[in-house]
Amino acid sequence: MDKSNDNFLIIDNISKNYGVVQALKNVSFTVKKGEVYTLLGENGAGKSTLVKIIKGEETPTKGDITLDGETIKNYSPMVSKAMGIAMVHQELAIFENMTVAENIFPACDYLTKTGAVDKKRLRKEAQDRIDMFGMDLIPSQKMDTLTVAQQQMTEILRAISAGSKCVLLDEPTSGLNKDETENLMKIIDRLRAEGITIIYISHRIAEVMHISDRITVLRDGEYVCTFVNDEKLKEIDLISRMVGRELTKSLYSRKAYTDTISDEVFFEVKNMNKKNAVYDIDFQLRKGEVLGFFGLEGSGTDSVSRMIFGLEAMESGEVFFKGEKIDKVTTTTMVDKKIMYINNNRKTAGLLLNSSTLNNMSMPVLKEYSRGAVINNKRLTEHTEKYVDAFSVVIPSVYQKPRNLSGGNQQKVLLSICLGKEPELLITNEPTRGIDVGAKAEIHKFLLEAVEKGVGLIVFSSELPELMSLCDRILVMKNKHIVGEISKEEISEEFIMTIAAGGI
Amino acid sequence: APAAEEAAADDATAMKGVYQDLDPDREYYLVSSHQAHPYFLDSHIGLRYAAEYFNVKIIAGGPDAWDTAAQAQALEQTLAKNPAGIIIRGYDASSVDASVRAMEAGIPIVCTEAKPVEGRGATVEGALTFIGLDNYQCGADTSKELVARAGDTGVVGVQGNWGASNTDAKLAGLEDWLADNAPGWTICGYADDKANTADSITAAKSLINTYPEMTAIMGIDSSSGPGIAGAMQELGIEAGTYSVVVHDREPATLELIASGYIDATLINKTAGQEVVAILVMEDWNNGGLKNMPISSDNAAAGINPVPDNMYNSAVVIDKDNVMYFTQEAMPDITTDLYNR
Amino acid sequence: MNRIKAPLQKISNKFLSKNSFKKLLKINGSIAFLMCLIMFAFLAISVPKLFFNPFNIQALMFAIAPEGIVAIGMMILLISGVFDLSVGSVMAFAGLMTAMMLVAGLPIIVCIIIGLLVGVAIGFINGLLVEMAGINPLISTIGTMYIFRGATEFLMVGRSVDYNNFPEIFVNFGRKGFLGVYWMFWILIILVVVFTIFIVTRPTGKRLYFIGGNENLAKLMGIKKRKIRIGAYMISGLLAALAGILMTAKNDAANRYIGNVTHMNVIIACVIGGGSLNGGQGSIPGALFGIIFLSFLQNAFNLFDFESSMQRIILGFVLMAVVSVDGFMTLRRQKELGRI
Amino acid sequence: MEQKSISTLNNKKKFNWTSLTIIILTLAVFGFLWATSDTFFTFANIHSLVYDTSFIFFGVIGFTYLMIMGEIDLSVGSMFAFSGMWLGMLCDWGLPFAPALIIAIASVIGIGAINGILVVRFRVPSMMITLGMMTALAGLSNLLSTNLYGYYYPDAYRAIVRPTISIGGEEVFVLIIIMIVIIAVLEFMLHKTTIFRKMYYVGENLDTAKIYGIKAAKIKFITFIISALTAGIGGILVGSRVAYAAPTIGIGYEFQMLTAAVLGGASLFGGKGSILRASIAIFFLQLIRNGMVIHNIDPLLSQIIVGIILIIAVYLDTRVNKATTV
Ligand SMILES: Nc1ncnc2c1ncn2[C@@H]1O[C@H](COP(=O)(O)OP(=O)(O)OP(=O)(O)O)[C@@H](O)[C@H]1O
Ligand SMILES: Nc1ncnc2c1ncn2[C@@H]1O[C@H](COP(=O)(O)OP(=O)(O)OP(=O)(O)O)[C@@H](O)[C@H]1O
Ligand SMILES: [Mg+2]
Ligand SMILES: [Mg+2]
Repeated sequence: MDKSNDNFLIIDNISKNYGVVQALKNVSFTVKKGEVYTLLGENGAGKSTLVKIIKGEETPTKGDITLDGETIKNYSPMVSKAMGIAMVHQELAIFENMTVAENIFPACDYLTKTGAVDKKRLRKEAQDRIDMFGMDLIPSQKMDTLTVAQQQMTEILRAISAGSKCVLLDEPTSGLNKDETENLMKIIDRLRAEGITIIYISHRIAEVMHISDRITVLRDGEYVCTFVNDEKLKEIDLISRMVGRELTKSLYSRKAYTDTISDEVFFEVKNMNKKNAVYDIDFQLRKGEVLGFFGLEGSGTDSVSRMIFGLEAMESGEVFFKGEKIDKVTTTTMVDKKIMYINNNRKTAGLLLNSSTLNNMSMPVLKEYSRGAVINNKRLTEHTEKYVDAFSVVIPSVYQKPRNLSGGNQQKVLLSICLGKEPELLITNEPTRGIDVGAKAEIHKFLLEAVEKGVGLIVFSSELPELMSLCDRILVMKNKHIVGEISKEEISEEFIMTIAAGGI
Repeated sequence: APAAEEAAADDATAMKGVYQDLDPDREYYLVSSHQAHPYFLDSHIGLRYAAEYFNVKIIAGGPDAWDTAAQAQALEQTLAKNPAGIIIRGYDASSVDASVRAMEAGIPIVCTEAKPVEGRGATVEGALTFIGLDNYQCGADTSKELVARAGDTGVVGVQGNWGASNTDAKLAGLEDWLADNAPGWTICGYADDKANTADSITAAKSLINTYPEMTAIMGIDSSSGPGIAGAMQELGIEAGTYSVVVHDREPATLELIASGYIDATLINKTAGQEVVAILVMEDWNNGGLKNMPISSDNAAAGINPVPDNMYNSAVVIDKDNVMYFTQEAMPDITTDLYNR
Repeated sequence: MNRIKAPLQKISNKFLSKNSFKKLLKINGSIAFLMCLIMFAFLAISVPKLFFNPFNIQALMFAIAPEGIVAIGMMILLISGVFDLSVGSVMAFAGLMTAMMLVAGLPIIVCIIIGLLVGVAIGFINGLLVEMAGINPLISTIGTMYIFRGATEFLMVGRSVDYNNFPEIFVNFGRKGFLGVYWMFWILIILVVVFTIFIVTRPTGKRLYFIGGNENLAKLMGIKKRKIRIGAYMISGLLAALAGILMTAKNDAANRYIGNVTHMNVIIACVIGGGSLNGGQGSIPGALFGIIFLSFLQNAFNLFDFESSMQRIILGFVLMAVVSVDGFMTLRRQKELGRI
Repeated sequence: MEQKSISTLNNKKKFNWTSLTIIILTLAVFGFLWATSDTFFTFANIHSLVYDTSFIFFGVIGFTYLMIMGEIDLSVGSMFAFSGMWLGMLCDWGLPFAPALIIAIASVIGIGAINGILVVRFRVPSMMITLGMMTALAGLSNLLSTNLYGYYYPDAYRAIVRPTISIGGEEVFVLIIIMIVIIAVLEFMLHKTTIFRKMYYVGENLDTAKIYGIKAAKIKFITFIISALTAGIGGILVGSRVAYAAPTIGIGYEFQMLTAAVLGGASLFGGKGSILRASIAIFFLQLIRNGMVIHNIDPLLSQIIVGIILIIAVYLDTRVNKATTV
C-alpha cells in the first residue's frame, strides 16, 4: 500500500445549498494520494452531492477544493477530467446505442494521424482493459444486448481507463452480484496498488469495511467523523455514527412466527415457463408465511417476480390465489385481488416523480375513493395523510412531488402506495434497494407489521441479511430455475451462497 | 338542358371525321398538381371532349395535393414515355426546365391555366403557347361587374387565398380598375380565406362584422363564394344585402347564384383551354402550325411560330344564365380515351 | 480470476452468427437499401424502356438530389436526438434571398454565399431555441417554419419585381451537369461521401451518437452537447439553403412554394432509412436510400399512371408498415434477450 | 427521527400561475381589440368567433388528451377532411342519413383503433405512425372528394350545425352551447373522474401506472380512438357547415391544434394539458385572425405572428415552470 504523505484532495469548508435545502454544511476533510476513502451516510446525507462537487458537476455554494496542491477556480467536469478525475454515477450512466468499446472511451481518445477515430486501437484498448479485469465482454458488442450488471461493469471500466489519477465510485455495487462485487474489490485493490486515489460510496457496510483505508461518516450534510479502517473498527460503530444513535440488531430480525403458519396454501405457482427467462417454476406460499427468493444476477428471480404479478407474460404456467386459479395474470387482475408489487427501481417505475404524493397515493385506490366515476378528493387527501403519517415520511405537504424527496423517503412513499391498498399479498422486489440502514430497518418493521396483520409477503432480494431477517423460507434460484429451498432453521449465509453459486 | 347536351354530343361526333384517320396511338398527357381540386372538373370535361373529338388517348397525371415539386417530377418522368404532347400547369417555375428539355426533344408542350411568370406580355419558356385566363384583366372585369351591378358608390371588402400567384394578379387588376374608374368605391378591408371553405366563412364573417359600412364583397378564390354566402346565412343576413361578386364555378357557388346570395361569378373557359391545347399540339404534330410562314424555316430561325399567349376573357354567370352551367346541365361525355 | 457469466449475451451472439441475413438487416439503413433494390429490380424488369430512358434517369436525379441534400442534415439532427420541420421554409427563404441579390445585380458567388448564410443563420436560431431556450424541437421548428414561410410569402407576394431571369451561369448550376450527371447530383454525392466520412470517422461525428443516445451523460462526459447540436442545426440550415438555391437555379425563378412538403418527405425518408425520433441511430447512406426509395416509388406511380390519390394512400401505409416492423423487430430482440 | 405531523405543515396546494398564460394572453388581445375598434365587441362578431372556434374545438379535445398521454396524433387534420366526406359518400350511395352517420363514426373509430393498436403493440413513436395515417387519409379524402364533385350533401346532413336557440333576444348557435357544456363537463371530468385521472398517470409514467393495476395500454388505445373520434366529429360538423366535399378542409389543422394545445399548457412529454385552456387557445388564434382584419394587417403576416407567439409563449412557460418546480 502506498502510504505517501502528500494530500491528493483537500475539501475545505464546503457548503452546498439547493434553495432552502442545505445538502452540505461546512464539510472539511483530506484525502491522501493512493488511498481508498469511503463516504458513508444515510440517504440524503450529502454523499452524492459531495462527489459531484469533487467532479465539478455541481458548484459549491461556499468553500474550496484543493487538488494536487492547487486550489481550483472555475471548476467544471472538463477541468476535473483534465486533472485525471473520473466518476461512476449512482445511476447507471451508459450509452445504450453504442458499443462496449465506445462506452469505455466516449472521448474517442485514440485518433489516427489524419484525425479520424482509430477504431481498431479503441477496440484493442478496450479488449485489454476487459482482459485485465477478467471480464467477459466483447468490445464490439452493442450495450443494449448486455445485462444490467455487464452494463455497470462497462461503466466502471470507463472510469478506470480514462488515464485517471482519482476515481469516484458512487454506489458502484448496487447492481452487482457477489462475484461481480468481489471482482470489483480486486480491481480497486489493484488501482490502489498503482497509486490511484479512490473515493468510494456504498451502503453495504461489509463491503466498505473490506475495502476502505479510511471511512468518513456524513450525517444530514455535516461531517461527523473519520475512522481508520483497522481491526478495532466495528460495524456497529459505523452504523451508530451514521444514524446518530445506537442500533441494536433486534430491529433487523423477525421473530420466529413459524407456529402461526397454517397449512393453508395462500398463493401458488405451478409449472411456470418462459423461453430464455425461467423454467419449471413451482412454489407455494402458506398463510402467515414470509417467502424469500434469492438468486444471483441473471438467475431469473427478477423475471419470476415480474411474471407472477403479470408485468411480463408467461408462456405457460398457472397461478392460484386463495385456492382459486387466476385465469389471466395481468397487473390489473392482481391489483383487483389486492395483490401489490413493490418494484425494484422506483425511478423508472413505481413512482410518478413529477406528480404530487397525493396523486401517487391515489393510483391503486381511485376506485375505493370515488363514487361511480367521480373522485372524492377530500377523502383521498385524508387517506394520503394517514399513510404518510403512519410511515413517517418526511414531507412538507401531500402536494410535494417525490422527485424532491430523498431516496429513503421515496421508498417509504412507494410502500405507502402499496399498503394503502390494504393488500392481502405483497410481492416486493428489492424492497430496500440503495437506502440507508435506518430507513431499511424502518421499512422492514413496516413490512413485518403488515405480515402480522395477515398480509402475505414474498420478498425478492439480493441482500442475504434482509432475506434472513424477514423470511421463514427461502427459495434459491440458479440458471433460471429453483435449485433449492431453505427453511428458517437452516438459513445461513454460507449455505445459501453454496446453493446459489453452484457448490452442490 | 338536355337540348344543349345533345347539341354538344352531336358536335363532337360530327367533327370527328377530320381526325379519325390519324395514327390511333397518339397519347397526350395533362400533368398537374392539385388534381383533387374541384376546379379540375371542368378540365376533365374538356379533355374527355377532346379525346373523343381528336380520337387521341389522354392521361391525367401528377400529385393530387398541392405539391409543385412533385408536379415537375411527374412531368420529367412523363417525358420518358415519349408522348405526343403534354399540357402543363404553370403554377410556378418548377416545371419550366423540364418543358424546355421536352420541346428540345420534339415533344410539344402547352401551358394552360396559370403562368409561371404573371404579366400580360410574359411568354412561357418551354411551351408553344399559354392558354388561359388573363388574371389581371379578370380582376379588372370583376370590379367592372361590381360597379355595373351595385352602382357608382359603395364600400367593398375583398377576400381571397393570399399567397397564390393568380390571386395576386387578380387583386392588382381589381384594385387598379377601381382606383381608375370608380372613385365612388373604397376597399374597406381584406381577409384571407386560405383556399378552404371553412376558413372562407370565417374570413367573410370577419369582414362583415368589422365593417358595418360595407355594401359589397368580392371573393377571388374558388372557395370565396360558398364562404361569403355561408357567412351571410350563419349571421342571418338576407340574400341581396351585399352585392357579391366572386370567381369560379364550384357547384355550391352556382346554387348560391340561383338562390340570390351571389350576384355573379366570373369564370375561366377552363374546358375550352384544354381542348384548344390539344388542338394546338395535334396541329403542331401534323405540321400545320409548325410550318406557318413566319419565316422561311421556323426551326432554323429559332422562332416559335405559334401565338405566345391565348387569353380567355372571363365569362360572367349570373341568375339569368346559371342554368346552363350547372353540373346536371353539362353534357355527360363518356370515353375510354381519357383516364378520368 | 473470476469470469463474469453472461449467458444471455452468449445466446444473442449465437443467434447473430447463425443468421448472417439477419445480421445484415441490423446494419443501419439496410432495410431502406433492400427496399431500394426491390423497387429498382421491379422497375428495371417491368418497364425497362421507360425506366432507363434518359429523361427518366434525369428526372430521378432531379427528384433525389435536393431532398437528398436536405435529408443529410435531417439525419444528422435525428442522430443527435432532435429534428427540424423548418427545412422546407429555409429552402424557400434562402432561395428567395439569393434571387433577390441576383436581381439586385450582385456577383453570383456573393449571392449564393448570402443564401447559404441565411440558411446557417436560421439553423442557428433553431439551435438557440432548442438548446438555449429549451423549447422542444417540434414546437420551435414549427415556429420557425411558420415564420420563414410567412416571410417568404410576404416578401414575394404583391411586389412588382419578379425574381427571375438570372445570369446563365447561375441557371446552369441548377440545370446542367458534368459527365451526364447534374451538378446538384454531384453535390449530393460529394456531400454524402463527406458527411459519411465525417460521421463515421471524426470524433465530432461520433459525438452526435453519444448525444442522441444519452444527452445528459454526454454532457457529463465533457461532450459539448449544446455546441454540437447548434452546429447540427446550422448544418441542416446550410444544406436546406443549398437545396433551395439549387432549386431556385433550376427554376430560374424564386418560388414561394419550394419545400412546402419537403420536411415531411425528408423525415419519412430518414425514418425509412434507419433514423429514429428517439435519437442515437441512423446513417447518412440510410438517409440517401430512404430518399431513393421514395423517389423510386413515386417513379413507379408516374410510369404506371397510377391514380394520384392512391399514391398517398400507399405511401402512408408503407410508412406505417416500416415503423411497425422496426418496432416489432426491436420488441422481438428484447424478448429474445428476456428483457421484457 | 423526529416526525412532524403532516397536518401542521403547509398543505395548501400551490396555485400554478403558468396555467394562466393563455388566459392572460387572450384577455390582453381581447382588451386591445375592444379598445381599438368599435366593431369588435358586438354580439355578432363575438358570436362568430366563438362559433368558428367550436369546429376545431372538437378536434382539439382528443388531440389534447393524447398529448396528456404523452402521444401525438398528426392525422387529425386529414381526419377532419375524411370523416365529413366519407359521410357524404355514404349518403351519395343512397344510405339514409342515420345509418350513414353510424357507419361513418364507426369507420372513424376503426381508424383511431389502427393508430392505437400500432402504437401500443409495437411501442413505436406515435408521431411516425400518425404521420403515415395522415398521408393515407389525405389520399383517401382526395379520392372521395373527386368522386363527390358537384354533390351537395343531403338536408339531414346539412342541418346538423344550423339550429339556433334564442338567448336574451339573440339567436345563438346550439353548437356553441354544446361546446360550452362539453368543456364544462370535460374540465370537471378531467379533475374529478377516475378515467381522466388515470390518463394523467399513464401520461406521466406508463410503467408506474401499470404496476398499480391501471390498464395503461388500454387507456392509451382508447385515447387514440377518442382522438380520431373527436376529430371525426369535428370533420362531420365542418362537412355539415360547408355542405359539399371540399378537399382543402383540414389542411394544416394538425399544426393549429398542436399550437393550441401547447399554448393551452400541454407538454409533448405528457402528463399536462387542459381542454379548457386549449379551447381558449383556439379562440385566441381566432382573435388574432380577426384582429388582422380589423386593423388591416397584411394577411401574409399572420403566419409570422403565430410562429412568434408560439415560440414566445412556450419559452415563457418553460422559464416560469423551471422557476417554480424546484
Ligand atoms: N438537485 C437538487 N436539488 C435540491 N436538493 C438537492 C439536490 N440534490 C441534492 N439535494 C439535497 O441534498 C441532500 C443530499 O443529497 P445527496 O444526493 O448528496 O445524498 P446522498 O448522501 O448521496 O444520498 P443517497 O444515499 O440517497 O444517494 C438531499 O437530501 C437533498 O435534499
Ligand atoms: N430537483 C430536486 N429537488 C430537490 N431535491 C432533489 C432534487 N433532485 C435530487 N434531489 C435530492 O437529491 C437526493 C439524492 O437524489 P438521488 O436521486 O441521488 O437519490 P436516490 O438515488 O433516490 O437515493 P438512493 O441513494 O437511496 O438510491 C435526494 O435526497 C433528493 O431529495
Ligand atoms: Mg447518493
Ligand atoms: Mg442518492
